[in-house]
Amino acid sequence: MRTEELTLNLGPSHPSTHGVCRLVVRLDGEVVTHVEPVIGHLHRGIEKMAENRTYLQVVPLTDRLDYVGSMYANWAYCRAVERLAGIRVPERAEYLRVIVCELQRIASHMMGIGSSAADTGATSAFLYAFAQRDLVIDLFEALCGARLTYNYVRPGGVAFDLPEGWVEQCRSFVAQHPSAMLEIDELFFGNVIARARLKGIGVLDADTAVAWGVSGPSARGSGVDWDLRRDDPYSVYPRFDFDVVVGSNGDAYDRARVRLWECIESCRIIEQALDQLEPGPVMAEGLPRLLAPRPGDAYDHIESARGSLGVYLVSDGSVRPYRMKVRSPAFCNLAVLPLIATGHTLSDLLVILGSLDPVFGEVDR
Amino acid sequence: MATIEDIAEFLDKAPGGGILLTTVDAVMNWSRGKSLWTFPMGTACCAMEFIAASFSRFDFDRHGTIPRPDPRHCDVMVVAGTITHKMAPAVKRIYEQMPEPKWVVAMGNCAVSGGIFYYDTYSVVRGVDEFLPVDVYIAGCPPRPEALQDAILQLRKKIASESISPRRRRPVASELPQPSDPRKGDLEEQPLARSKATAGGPDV
Amino acid sequence: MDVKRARPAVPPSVSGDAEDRMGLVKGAASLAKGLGITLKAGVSRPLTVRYPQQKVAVSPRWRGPLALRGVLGRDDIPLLKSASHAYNELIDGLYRSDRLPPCVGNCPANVDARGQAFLIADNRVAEAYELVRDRNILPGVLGRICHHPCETACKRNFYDEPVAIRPLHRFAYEEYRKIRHERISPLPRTQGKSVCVVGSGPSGLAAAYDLLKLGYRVVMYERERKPGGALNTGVPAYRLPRDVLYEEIGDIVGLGLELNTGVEVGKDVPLVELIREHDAVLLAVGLQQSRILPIPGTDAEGVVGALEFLWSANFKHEAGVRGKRVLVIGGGNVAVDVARCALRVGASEVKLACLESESEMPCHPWEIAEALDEGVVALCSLGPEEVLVRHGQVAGMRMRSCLSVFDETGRFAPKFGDETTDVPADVIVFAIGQAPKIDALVAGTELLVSGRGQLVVDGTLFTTSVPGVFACGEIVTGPGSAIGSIATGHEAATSIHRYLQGLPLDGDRVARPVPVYPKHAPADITNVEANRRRAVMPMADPEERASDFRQVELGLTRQEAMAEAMRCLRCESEVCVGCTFCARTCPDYAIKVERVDEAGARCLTRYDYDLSKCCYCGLCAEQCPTKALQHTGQYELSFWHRDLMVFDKGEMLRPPTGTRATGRDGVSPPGCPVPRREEP
Amino acid sequence: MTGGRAVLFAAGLVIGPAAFLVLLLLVQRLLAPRRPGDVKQSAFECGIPQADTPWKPVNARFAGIAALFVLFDVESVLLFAVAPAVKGSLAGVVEIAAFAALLAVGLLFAWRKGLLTWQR
Amino acid sequence: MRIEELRERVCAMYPDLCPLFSIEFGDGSIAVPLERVHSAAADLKDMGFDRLGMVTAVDRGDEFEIVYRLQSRDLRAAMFLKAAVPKNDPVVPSMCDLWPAAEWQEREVFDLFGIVFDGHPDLRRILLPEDWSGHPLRKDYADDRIVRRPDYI
Amino acid sequence: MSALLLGIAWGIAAVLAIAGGAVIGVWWERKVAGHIQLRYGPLQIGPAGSLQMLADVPKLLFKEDIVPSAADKPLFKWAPLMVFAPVAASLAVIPFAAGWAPLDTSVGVLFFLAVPSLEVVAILVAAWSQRNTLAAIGGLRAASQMIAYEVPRALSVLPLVLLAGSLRPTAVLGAWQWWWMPLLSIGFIVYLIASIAEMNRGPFDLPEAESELVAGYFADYSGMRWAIFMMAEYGAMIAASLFAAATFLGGGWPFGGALGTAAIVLKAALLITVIMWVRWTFPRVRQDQLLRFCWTVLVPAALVQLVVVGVVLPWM
Repeated sequence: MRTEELTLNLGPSHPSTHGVCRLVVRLDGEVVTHVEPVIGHLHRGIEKMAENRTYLQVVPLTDRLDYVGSMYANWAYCRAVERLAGIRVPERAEYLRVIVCELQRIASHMMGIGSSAADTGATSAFLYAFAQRDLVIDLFEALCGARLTYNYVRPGGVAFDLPEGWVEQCRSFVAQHPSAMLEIDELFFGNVIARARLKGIGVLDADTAVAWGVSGPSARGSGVDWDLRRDDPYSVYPRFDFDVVVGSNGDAYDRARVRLWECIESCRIIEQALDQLEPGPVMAEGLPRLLAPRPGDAYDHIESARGSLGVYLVSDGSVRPYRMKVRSPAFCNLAVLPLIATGHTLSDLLVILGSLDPVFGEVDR
Repeated sequence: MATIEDIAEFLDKAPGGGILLTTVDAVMNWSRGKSLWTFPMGTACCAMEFIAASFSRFDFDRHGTIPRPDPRHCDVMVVAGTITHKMAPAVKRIYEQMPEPKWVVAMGNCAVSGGIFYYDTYSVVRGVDEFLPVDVYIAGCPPRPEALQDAILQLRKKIASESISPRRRRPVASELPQPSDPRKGDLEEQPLARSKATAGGPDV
Repeated sequence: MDVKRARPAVPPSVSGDAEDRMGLVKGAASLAKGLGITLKAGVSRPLTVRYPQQKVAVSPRWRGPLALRGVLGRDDIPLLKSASHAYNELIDGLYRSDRLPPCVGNCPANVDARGQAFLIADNRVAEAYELVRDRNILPGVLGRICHHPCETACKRNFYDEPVAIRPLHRFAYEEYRKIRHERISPLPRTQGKSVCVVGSGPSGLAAAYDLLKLGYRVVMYERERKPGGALNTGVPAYRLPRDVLYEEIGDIVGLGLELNTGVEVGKDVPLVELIREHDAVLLAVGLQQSRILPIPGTDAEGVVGALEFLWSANFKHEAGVRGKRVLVIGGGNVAVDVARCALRVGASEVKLACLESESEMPCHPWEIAEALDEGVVALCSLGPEEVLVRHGQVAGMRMRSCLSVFDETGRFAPKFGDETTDVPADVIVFAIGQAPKIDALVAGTELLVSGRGQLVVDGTLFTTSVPGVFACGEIVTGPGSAIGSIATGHEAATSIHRYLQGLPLDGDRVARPVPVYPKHAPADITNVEANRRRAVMPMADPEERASDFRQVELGLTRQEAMAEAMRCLRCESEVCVGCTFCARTCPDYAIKVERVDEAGARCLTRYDYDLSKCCYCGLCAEQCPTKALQHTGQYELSFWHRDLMVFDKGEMLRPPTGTRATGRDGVSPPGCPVPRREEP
Repeated sequence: MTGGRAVLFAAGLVIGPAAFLVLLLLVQRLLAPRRPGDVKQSAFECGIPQADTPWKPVNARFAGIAALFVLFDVESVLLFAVAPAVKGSLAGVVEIAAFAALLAVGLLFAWRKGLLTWQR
Repeated sequence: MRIEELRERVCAMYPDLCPLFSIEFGDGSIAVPLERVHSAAADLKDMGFDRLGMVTAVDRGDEFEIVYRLQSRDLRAAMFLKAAVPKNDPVVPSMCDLWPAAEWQEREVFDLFGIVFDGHPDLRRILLPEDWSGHPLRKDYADDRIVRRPDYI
Repeated sequence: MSALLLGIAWGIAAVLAIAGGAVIGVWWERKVAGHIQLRYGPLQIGPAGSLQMLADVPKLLFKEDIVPSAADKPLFKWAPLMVFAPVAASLAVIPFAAGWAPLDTSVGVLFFLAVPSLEVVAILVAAWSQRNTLAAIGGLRAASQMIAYEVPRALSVLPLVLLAGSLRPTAVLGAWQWWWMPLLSIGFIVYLIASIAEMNRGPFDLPEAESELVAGYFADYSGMRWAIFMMAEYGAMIAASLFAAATFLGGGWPFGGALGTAAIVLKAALLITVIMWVRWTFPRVRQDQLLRFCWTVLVPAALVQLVVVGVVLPWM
């Protein structure tokens, strides 16, 4: 029987596109023959806005890039500024940055794993993961008074020192988190339906991942053993003992499960960091309110929950950046979607999108 | 067939009809207020808080408020997040596809006025009220889920003033300035109100 | 959820089992396990916060919408006006609550510079003067010579340039002297006791003033014919015209001080007699002896101490250096004073040699800059080794290069290199420090003196080994600043008062707070408007001024001074002064501030805060120097109308507690009339 | 209840609910506001004008399974007809077993033929 | 790999461009003429730079500067490759044939700067709507929709 | 004619029962889902939010009814009724008490299995008539899924008929012995799974998969018409559970009389809770997996059950 292909829009307002992505899908029955992500629905021009704001005023903007992991953009930006202005960050501030960013990794991965589960219909697993995320958010709120947009990491250090009792609160969270993770692992990843839904779906091999610039858990799920925390060590990461979690099949299951185990690794890092934490200043001394770095350009990157998040800053010597560019991992990861989703069914398409864990604030900037 | 407005008008005049109308209104407004199903028009950060609002910690289901992804089944559109010029037509379209009666909650400053993205940017719509009739505005960047909860309660109050009969509909807060006026929010467009204000004096 | 399990290690493969499909049994088991987990959750207690019964506790750091504590024109700034023990407590309280203005905190005597600026800006100059005089006994004098640690700590350093606090002292004095006769009258003597102060230096005067205000009879003895102590003998006249000094001390005499000049205690009057005569004695004699290094050749003619040199330069305008080459040894302020004086008394060439490198010199940078302007040559990183003597007359100095002055721990331990240089000079002035000379003074008393000739004094209570005898000033602290001496004078006066009242000296005495302020880096002021800049102190022409003892700094006009006083940010007062720094730092431009700057009508006219643009980043509140702008703990913020989201001044002054920013009806902001609604 | 009465009764079972629902819809028509519009009456597709119409021949991959269904359903209906009659009789059980075995073989055949695997 | 080592290797490859290799803020960067940018990139890829981290451009006023950030997992090194692009005819060879990662990034640069990538398989706007006019990240971009923020510090 | 009137009366009674059941069911589902997800579910209206649906239903009644302009209007308008009517009808053959069912017909079991199958046509009509791509895909999914699961569902009921020797539900109930429960456990599980798939509930809710098709086959339905779909879904759940309670689980056993009816309802409620529990625990299966599961697991399992019963039958 002669059949025709069907064109379908998923998004920009769709419960599983993780934001405002529009997928133009061509379907042959249920099978996706062609998919084109149409992005930019959340393009807010942050790079342009940064050109008219002082270096300090840009920090709140970076909060809103990757709104699931605001700390990363804060940190990447601050590292670029520090590189540009030659600021030395106090050690305690570096530890605090590591701690909050690993907590942020947990929070972000909870969102990623949870939405992976929700994409396949397991909403309860999403809520359990989100309950864990809520605990992290509580920690962040106690730390800097905001739930999502922290503005915590600043050029030269961090905005506040830890409040009283925070370390204990953090320790108790870290102590219970792995067991909660194992429960989610049993509930979702061990489930026969979830395995059937995720395994062998959206296979991305290691070479393609590298060639397409895929980074983070999405690449590690394909067996690309590359983690900036270990391979381009920054901050105080070399002082911690942790494993880089690597998958082998490169399918949606591995990508999602890499995230799960990364959370447990993050707990290890946080515990070590809390042990090594020593009193001291949290902000570089003698930092002027208005930074005016010498002309030049600097790039620095960190391993965010989505991959290598870089900020490229060009200074013309004035108090405002001449140009800011965010190398967003979600953007690069998303580019590979048409490659790995074609040939799967419509249901799998959304699972694959979810397994890449894009955040459109960062994709579109 | 006469429209319900005509019938309502007739009833309003008829003896005892007023009581009937009041009863129907009460039932209608009560049921609408207690069963506000939301369409999550979540685009950015606020969407996270919207999700948090319906999840374990805040659980909006307690209020009978549940998110539905299909606009056809929803009463309230919660615009949570930045609306760009590229996104605006979709938002408008979805709003128009919602069945009457429908309300709009602008959640977070991006939806209210563009918020942090008000100045210097070329692609952000400065407030969803530029193309949608917003009923409740929530301040915050992003607002806490409690603020959304508060908005739902405010919306209930607003709904409570509606009626089947057009004559019985009470305008809400009519003494407040209308949106068509130059908005107070656009500070720089207002002339300097106080002539004595420091213009050339030393600006501390 | 609280079960602690052994930390799982990374699995060998995150992919799990090798085969993609589970068997029927394993699959069914996994399903059952899943059902078990959800059942467990289903019967456990929900995490939901029951609202509003259980409100969410927000963090104390919660960045809610902004509120103002107070505003200019409505709320006044407290003036720190008190002269005794209570003042210390006040300062301590402010310090503990983290509200001590940095200028006050950084000043050794805690002079209320903030209050001064407030009063001057309000055109209440005489009050400003008296406020300053409460803690800074000679504002006119200190307004010329103080090294102003207040300005160093001034918060405006973060934004542009510090407020000119010292020139404002001086301006206040200039204005005050015009009306001094109206305001000076002897203070009532309410206590029947008398106190004797030996020495009329700044510390002695400060103590005397405090005691006079407390109602004691105060008798002061001064060795020189004119009062002022080191201010009189040591400070060059180009920095401090003597008539100013005498006039200000005259004011204190006018308040009831009995001043006896030309009387040297220990020689003319024995100290024992004073102790017998008075209920308490305060020794504020300062340091009178210059230190000279124990190196070869210092006994040659032409080697002088700094104090002697300054004394003769100040009083004789002649120090025997006319046409000669002068080499000053030392890098402190005294050395710079000597160098500049030497120029003025006719030295043909003045060189300044010090151990430290240029950046490490202990003198104030502006002093050395002015000296260099005038033609002084600075030779840095050189240590004196030997005075070269020719025919018993100084011919020069052999200097050895100095590699470093301080060791790793910051102790003074100079390391010298091998190179030496000979600096030719006719006169060598040692300005490397002073020592006390109190042998004659203490003769016949039971006062203990240490082996190095120093009086034994308690550093916090200022008592000596004899009850009723107190000491203050440089004799206690060692060489230091005038304002530091004044601080000890106030403390000593407190001690004397408590001693005379029979109170325990250490009882509830408050430790002087030592606030630590973050170091500031020079702010970039290239783009700052002119009206935010510091008033520039007019200076005499360097060419001209180097030749005589005229004043170098010329003082501010009234207009300049008032404008400068307005620049003060009233730090930590919790009163919004409309500095607009919040508006400037806001990334969203959500704040609009306007202020009327007329004398007498100085107030904040407008403070608009646009809640709908605010991104709650908290930068504004961090920036607020007065801490008037604070985040509230409010988080329920929904409105029926967007216009209601702009909070004006009245709304900004709502109490910063509670969880509702909105008003009674829930939709209009506080202060807004509640819209009437017809009842059905 | 048998025969025609049952049929009538069953018809009533359909008519009754239908009537009730029609009543509900009428009430809705009366009470609910109606403001039709072009956009409102267009199909919902995530906020974008519909890209394509589904009213065209699309690939329905379950066609083979549908054929299988018809086969099996007819057979199971036959089984139902036989089932009540076999109570206690060994012959009936054997008949049923043979039938079921046939079904199973048929299923196995279809399975082996790949009819049950999803064609990508 | 240390950055000096990297510099030596690059200099060995391009002796004439060696002076254009600069080390700034701890990062190596080489500026090449526009016509050589593709061959340089290919050579660097052969050298081991297997990842194209970022493609972006900077509006330097009279010309654009196109910036590639190359990363290498094996060499453990990263460097910039830059080239000046004339503003009146901004055409740059596409790197899609070397690194597919360039595809979206070049589309983004095209969208926001208007730099045309020669050889790109699908050069369309990516972030902005198709009917947008102008390229917003150019310094001279004018749009009356922009509300300018009052410019003071 | 009286039979017709009686039928109408029963039909209305059934629809009211279904509506009531749906009201309670939706509330109960929200509570179950809530507690599984560590939250409360409805809480405000009535004790523990039990009257929440009293607000939801009038709200839907006061909601605008949208008819897409491109849709096939008559089909669009009538599809909800077509979905609902079979469900209401199927309720009539369930023996609520020993020996009594509203429609006690000799082909009751077949009636119960056959009539709801009409739903698939109605859903297909609803999905197709909207001219909405998402709905159309949902409709196609529903059709394939529902007809496929028809087979195991029928086969799993067959052993009952074999054991009871009658197609009359009351007779089945009458013949029921407690040892049927262990004997028919496989068949019961197959019946349950197939019924869940028939009523398009998780983990087989592909036709209305929220995360894929937004709303599935009723994408463009609003207000009351959509509510009717929901009611039909809950009605199907209630009917299937009641049937299972009344046949597989022995009806009123161990009670009799009114208590027996209560026991049936209780057992059905328990089954409904289990269905909800399953729905909120598991991920959704994919279309091909769904069908493969049907043919490779459920149908053979049902056949195995048949063989088991066949082996036992002669010894009765």
